[in-house]
Amino acid sequence: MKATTLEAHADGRGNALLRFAAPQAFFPLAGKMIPWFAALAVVFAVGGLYVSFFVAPTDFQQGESYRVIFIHVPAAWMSMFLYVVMAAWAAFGLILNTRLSGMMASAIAPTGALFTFIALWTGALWGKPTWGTWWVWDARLTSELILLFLYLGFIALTTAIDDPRRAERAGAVLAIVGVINVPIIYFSVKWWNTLHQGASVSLTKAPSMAATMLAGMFLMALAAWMYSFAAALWRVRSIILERERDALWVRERGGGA
Amino acid sequence: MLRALRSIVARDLRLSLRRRGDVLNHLVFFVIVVTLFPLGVGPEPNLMRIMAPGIVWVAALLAAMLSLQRLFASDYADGTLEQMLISAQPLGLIVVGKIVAHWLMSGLPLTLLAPVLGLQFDLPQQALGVLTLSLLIGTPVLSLIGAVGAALTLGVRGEGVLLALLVLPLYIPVLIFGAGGVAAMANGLGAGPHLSLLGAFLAISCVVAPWAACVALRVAYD
Amino acid sequence: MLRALRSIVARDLRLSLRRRGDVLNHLVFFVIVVTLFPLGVGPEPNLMRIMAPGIVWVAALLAAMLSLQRLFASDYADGTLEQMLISAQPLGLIVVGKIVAHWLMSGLPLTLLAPVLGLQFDLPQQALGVLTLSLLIGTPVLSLIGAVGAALTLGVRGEGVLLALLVLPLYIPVLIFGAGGVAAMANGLGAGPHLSLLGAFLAISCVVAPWAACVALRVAYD
Amino acid sequence: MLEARDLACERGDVRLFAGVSFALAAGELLLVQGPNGSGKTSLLRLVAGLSRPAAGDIRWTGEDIRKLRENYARELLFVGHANAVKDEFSADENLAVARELAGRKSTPLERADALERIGLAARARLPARYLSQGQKRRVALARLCLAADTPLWILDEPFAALDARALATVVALVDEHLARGGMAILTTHQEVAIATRLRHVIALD
Amino acid sequence: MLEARDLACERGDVRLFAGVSFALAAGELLLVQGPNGSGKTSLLRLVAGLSRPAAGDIRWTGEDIRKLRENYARELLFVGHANAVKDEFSADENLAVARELAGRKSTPLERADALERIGLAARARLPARYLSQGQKRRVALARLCLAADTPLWILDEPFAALDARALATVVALVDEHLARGGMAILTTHQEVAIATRLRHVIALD
Amino acid sequence: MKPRHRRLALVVAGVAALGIAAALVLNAFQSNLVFFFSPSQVAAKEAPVNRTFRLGGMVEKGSMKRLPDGLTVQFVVTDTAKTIPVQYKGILPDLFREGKGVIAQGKLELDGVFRAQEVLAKHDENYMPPEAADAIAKAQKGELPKK
Amino acid sequence: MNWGSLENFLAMGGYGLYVWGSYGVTLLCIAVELWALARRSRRAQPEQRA
Ligand code: HEM
Ligand SMILES: Nc1ncnc2c1ncn2[C@@H]1O[C@H](COP(=O)(O)OP(=O)(O)OP(=O)(O)O)[C@@H](O)[C@H]1O
Ligand SMILES: Nc1ncnc2c1ncn2[C@@H]1O[C@H](COP(=O)(O)OP(=O)(O)OP(=O)(O)O)[C@@H](O)[C@H]1O
Ligand SMILES: [Mg+2]
Ligand SMILES: [Mg+2]
Repeated sequence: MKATTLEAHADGRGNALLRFAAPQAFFPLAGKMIPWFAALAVVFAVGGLYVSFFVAPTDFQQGESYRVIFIHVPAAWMSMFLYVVMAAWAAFGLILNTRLSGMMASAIAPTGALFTFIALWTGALWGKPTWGTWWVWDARLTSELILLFLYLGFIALTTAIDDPRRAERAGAVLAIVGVINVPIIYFSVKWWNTLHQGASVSLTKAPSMAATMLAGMFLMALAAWMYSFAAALWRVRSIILERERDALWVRERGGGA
Repeated sequence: MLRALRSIVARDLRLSLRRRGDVLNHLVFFVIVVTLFPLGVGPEPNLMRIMAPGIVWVAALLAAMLSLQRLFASDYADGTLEQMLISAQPLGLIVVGKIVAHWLMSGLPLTLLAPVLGLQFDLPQQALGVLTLSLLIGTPVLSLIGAVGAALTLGVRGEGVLLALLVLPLYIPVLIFGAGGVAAMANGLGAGPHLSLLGAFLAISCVVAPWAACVALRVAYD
Repeated sequence: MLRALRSIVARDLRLSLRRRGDVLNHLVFFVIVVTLFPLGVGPEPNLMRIMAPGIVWVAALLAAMLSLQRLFASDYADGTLEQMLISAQPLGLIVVGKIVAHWLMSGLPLTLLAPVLGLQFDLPQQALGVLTLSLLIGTPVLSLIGAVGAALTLGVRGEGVLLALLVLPLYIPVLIFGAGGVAAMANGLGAGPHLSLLGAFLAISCVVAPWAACVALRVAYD
Repeated sequence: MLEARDLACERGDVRLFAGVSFALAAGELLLVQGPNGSGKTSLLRLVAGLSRPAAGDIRWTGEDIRKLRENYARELLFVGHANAVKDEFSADENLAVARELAGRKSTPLERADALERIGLAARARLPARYLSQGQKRRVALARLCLAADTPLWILDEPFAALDARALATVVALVDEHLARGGMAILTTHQEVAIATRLRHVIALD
Repeated sequence: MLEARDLACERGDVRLFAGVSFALAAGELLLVQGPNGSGKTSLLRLVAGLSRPAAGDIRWTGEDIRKLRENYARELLFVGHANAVKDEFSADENLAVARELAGRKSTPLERADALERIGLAARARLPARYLSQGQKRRVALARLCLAADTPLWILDEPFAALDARALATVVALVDEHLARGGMAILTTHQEVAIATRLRHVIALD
Repeated sequence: MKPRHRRLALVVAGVAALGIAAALVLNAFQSNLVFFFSPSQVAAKEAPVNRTFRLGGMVEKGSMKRLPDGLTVQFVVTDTAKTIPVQYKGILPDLFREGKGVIAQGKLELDGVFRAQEVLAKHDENYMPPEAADAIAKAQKGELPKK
Repeated sequence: MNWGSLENFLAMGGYGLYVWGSYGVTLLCIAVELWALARRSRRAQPEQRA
């Protein structure tokens, strides 16, 4: 449709990746992927929950309260990961001016905010029995809270601007500026040695966690990943339909269905 | 290049002065907010001394934020901003000029006034020094980050509050280290690390903020 | 008469809702300001508990104040206000309608949210009740007084800060008695006297504020 | 009906005009002419009751308009330089609000007709923020289509930004208004032909 | 010099125009015509580089204007619907600031001449807040008197709110500009006579 | 300046600023940013007097006792080099154990006792079943675990 | 891990409130998001033409 945008040229050059960057081509692809991701999410979640509650043993220090880990850690990981992905899409859209990028960023934000909220909530609930407090203004906790505000700011900004193209470009600027916060969250426990524990799982050393516990955590993390993909894709499909309401292919879809 | 920058700063300063009492208003707002707290919380001298750095910094932050709204909005409303976008000067230069002018009209006066207010809270001598220094390093960061927020919310309705929403989270680190440094000094510890972190923020936002503000401005018109 | 009032309130509410997320933004601003303080002051639970009523009230006050700017300013800018001045409805009615709408969009949501925030500061049960009640009586006063300030600063440049300057001193008594009542309750004393004083303020400003705002509006155009 | 005696207007230290008098009866048109800055807008605002004259007085059916207030305002439709159009509202909503301020209800059908006539039917539901300069002016002028029962129209450069077709429509509206016994006060820098014999002209300078 | 190829513009879900092409050489005038809301302003903003086209490209001396940025802007004078006049500054100060934004210095004498020509000499020191509608427009247009060295003028309804005399002055300014080899792009709903043979017309609808 | 030169200058300035930022951050982390002190630091009089700070370390084995009023507890916090006695009145978190990490927030009084307003348990990043913990403990120290 | 009885399982060694509070709210959040997604998707469908 639009001659200037990258994806329009892509077809001719036969670059498959770029071709799927066109909303029209991506829409059915996303539709095909969603059931798979959703199914995998359910499978991993059921497996993860089973391991979490019926295989993983009691912890030697924390007793049963540690079972919050199976939600908290995947949620915390997703909160940071999704932000980076969102910012990457946003930057991509800002530079290359592809239409799908901005839609993907907007589609990821609510799910990211959701996981951030869950990480905060479960962290607080876990903190009470273990540390003895719901909340401290510790670097990890504060920066995670800022992450939530950044997500909310992104959502508020993009919904406050009603021209979608402008909205996603403005959101992109905010998302990119906010990326600085992610390494701060990640390294905060190292830089400020305060209340939150250090990493149990890291690339550089063996995990300091019993294997069954670790398995449960990974299963739940996988479930969170799959869920995020499914949710973001589902949302992006709605966004594509909303934005391209008047495009021929959408109207034909309505007529043909 | 420098001449152009100077002329932009001069224009904005002249405009602020013309809007009678703009600077004065900021200062009075700052003073009032700082004064509100003892009223809201109740005047216990000990309590006040502990709270002082935090209160002064929060007040500075709110004062800076309130004045942000006019950084681009009035130029946007009357069409001057679109002239700036297609001006012979690079947009980056204009944005930097406006940020400098904003700081000169809001951050700098606050910084100069803060020691006096600190005195009122019975802060020790060196803590006052650190308070001033932290504001001197921190308030430019407020102007820089604020410019991005102001550019992003241009022409968006519900501007004021949305701007606050975008900008305040990014202000949090500045607040923590600014107030933290003063508190550290008041307790006989060095404020060095806090101040150097503030400096780091300043350096980073000097690089990122003007770029982001420029992009945001162009986006506002696209 | 009542129908006319309702239609004005409805118009302003619709306008606020149209500016997407206006109400939500207020609330988030409120939450952020309340969150800033512990960050600036340092997290001592005892201190926090003492400061809580003051902080919540100051935040409510600032949130109300920020939103005041849009009470008349946008109508002034686009000429709607002059149409209101020569409307078939009495100006007083229009002003009251706008004030009611303002409170519904700013004061009321704050009031409903405050107990949750109070909880975060570990305030005792009855104190939470008093906090809500004091906000319920106090926030209309903020809207009423604010309307006078907003009308007075119409079209004056440096509006935002000048408005703050005019209005904050008048807000101080509300703050003192509002926060004072909560503090009294938290300390096991009754909040009755504070609340009745707030009520008195409300009664007085109900009489004076709409009238003063009308006069100020006419003056703005003369 | 409308009578002004010896009006004078001062802005800053400048006296814009003095000794302006006129009387306007049913079906009559008053054209206020003059170069930029001569005080046309200032005069119209005096007559609308938006500001008070430095000297002289203005009467409506014999009574001072500042005494009458809403009772005068009810008889009055004023379109100034500013459009009084809310960016957030659609043309339709803007019209409805304007009618309510004028103390009259309007049905969706009436409004649709009005917008149709003024040439905004295609953009009736779009937030006014997106309208073009001329379309915004049309929203403000759509009120004229519904103001048959309002005797006095005060129009300050209604034709600014309008294209030829819209201009003709507004001229026709004014013609009809005068024909049914309304009064109108008008300023414009453009040449327009309003078909009435009952025309007064005030030239400011 | 200025060349536009196959421009298209979309606002919201509406395609305002597509396939608009033109080329403008020294001394030529481009008139953009069309009813309200047809996309004249949108087209002029594309050409000024204020927004980006949905399709097509615009070249100045063969290079894309979005690449040239300031180097294109330096050659350009744009007067839009908004006056870009600061209420707090006087006409003189406004003019000085506008010249600085254009990257040129101006002497007080030059500015006084310009204001004299456009008919604002008497109000040159008054804050623009107090000026009348037409006087504000004149402040924006005073830039034309000093922009002899700026080749491309883009004027969006420059005559709105002007009285007959000021209109004639602006027409004369455009004439002179074309005569000395400048280019101009113009929209207006009024009938004006610009004395040039080298005229292109784009009619939008 | 030519556009290309200008872009180069901007890039250089940007990199320089980021370098400065990195240097400042590194400098900052050389020293104490939060009010968090180890017993050794407290013993070396680095901690503030009469101001709330956080004391972090291990609860020394066998140091915990309840004062006669039945509410106040006293224990010793150690970082294996120095020790600080701590008094606290209130409910201890579940993870509070002798030999485990603790963070106490309060003031250091003149008598050298740290009066805590809040005691938080800091735990490490190890998660394992009790049996495994026992086995490790046995292997390391050759003694029976307490639990 | 063998919990023995449902009560034991629900009690979570005395940490029931915290553990179930976490899982419950998470579930609730996901449910809300799915509901919102479904609603948005329903509204976004192009209307059927006759
Ligand atoms: C509101 C409070 C909390 C917040 C905001 C929070 C935030 C986070 C974040 C953002 C991460 C991911 C960072 C990383 O992967 O290194 C994380 C990881 C983790 N958190 Fe929390 N947390 C909170 C409370 C807690 C509590 C109370 C505990 C345990 C008692 C806890 C245990 C963990 C664990 C075990 C990890 C995984 C570390 C790893 O292996 O990488 N968190 N938390
Ligand atoms: N404070 C002041 N000092 C001096 N002159 C002033 C002051 N305020 C307003 N004026 C002048 O008063 C006049 C106001 O005129 P008004 O707006 O009524 O003009 P108008 O006839 O409507 O013009 P236009 O055709 O441009 O709309 C202007 O000439 C303006 O310069
Ligand atoms: N989001 C949107 N959805 C639909 N239409 C839109 C949207 N935004 C703008 N428009 C339409 O785009 C057009 C913009 O036109 P533009 O301002 O360029 O008109 P113009 O030719 O300059 O008119 P005028 O003569 O009134 O100045 C208008 O018709 C407007 O209604
Ligand atoms: Mg006028
Ligand atoms: Mg136009």
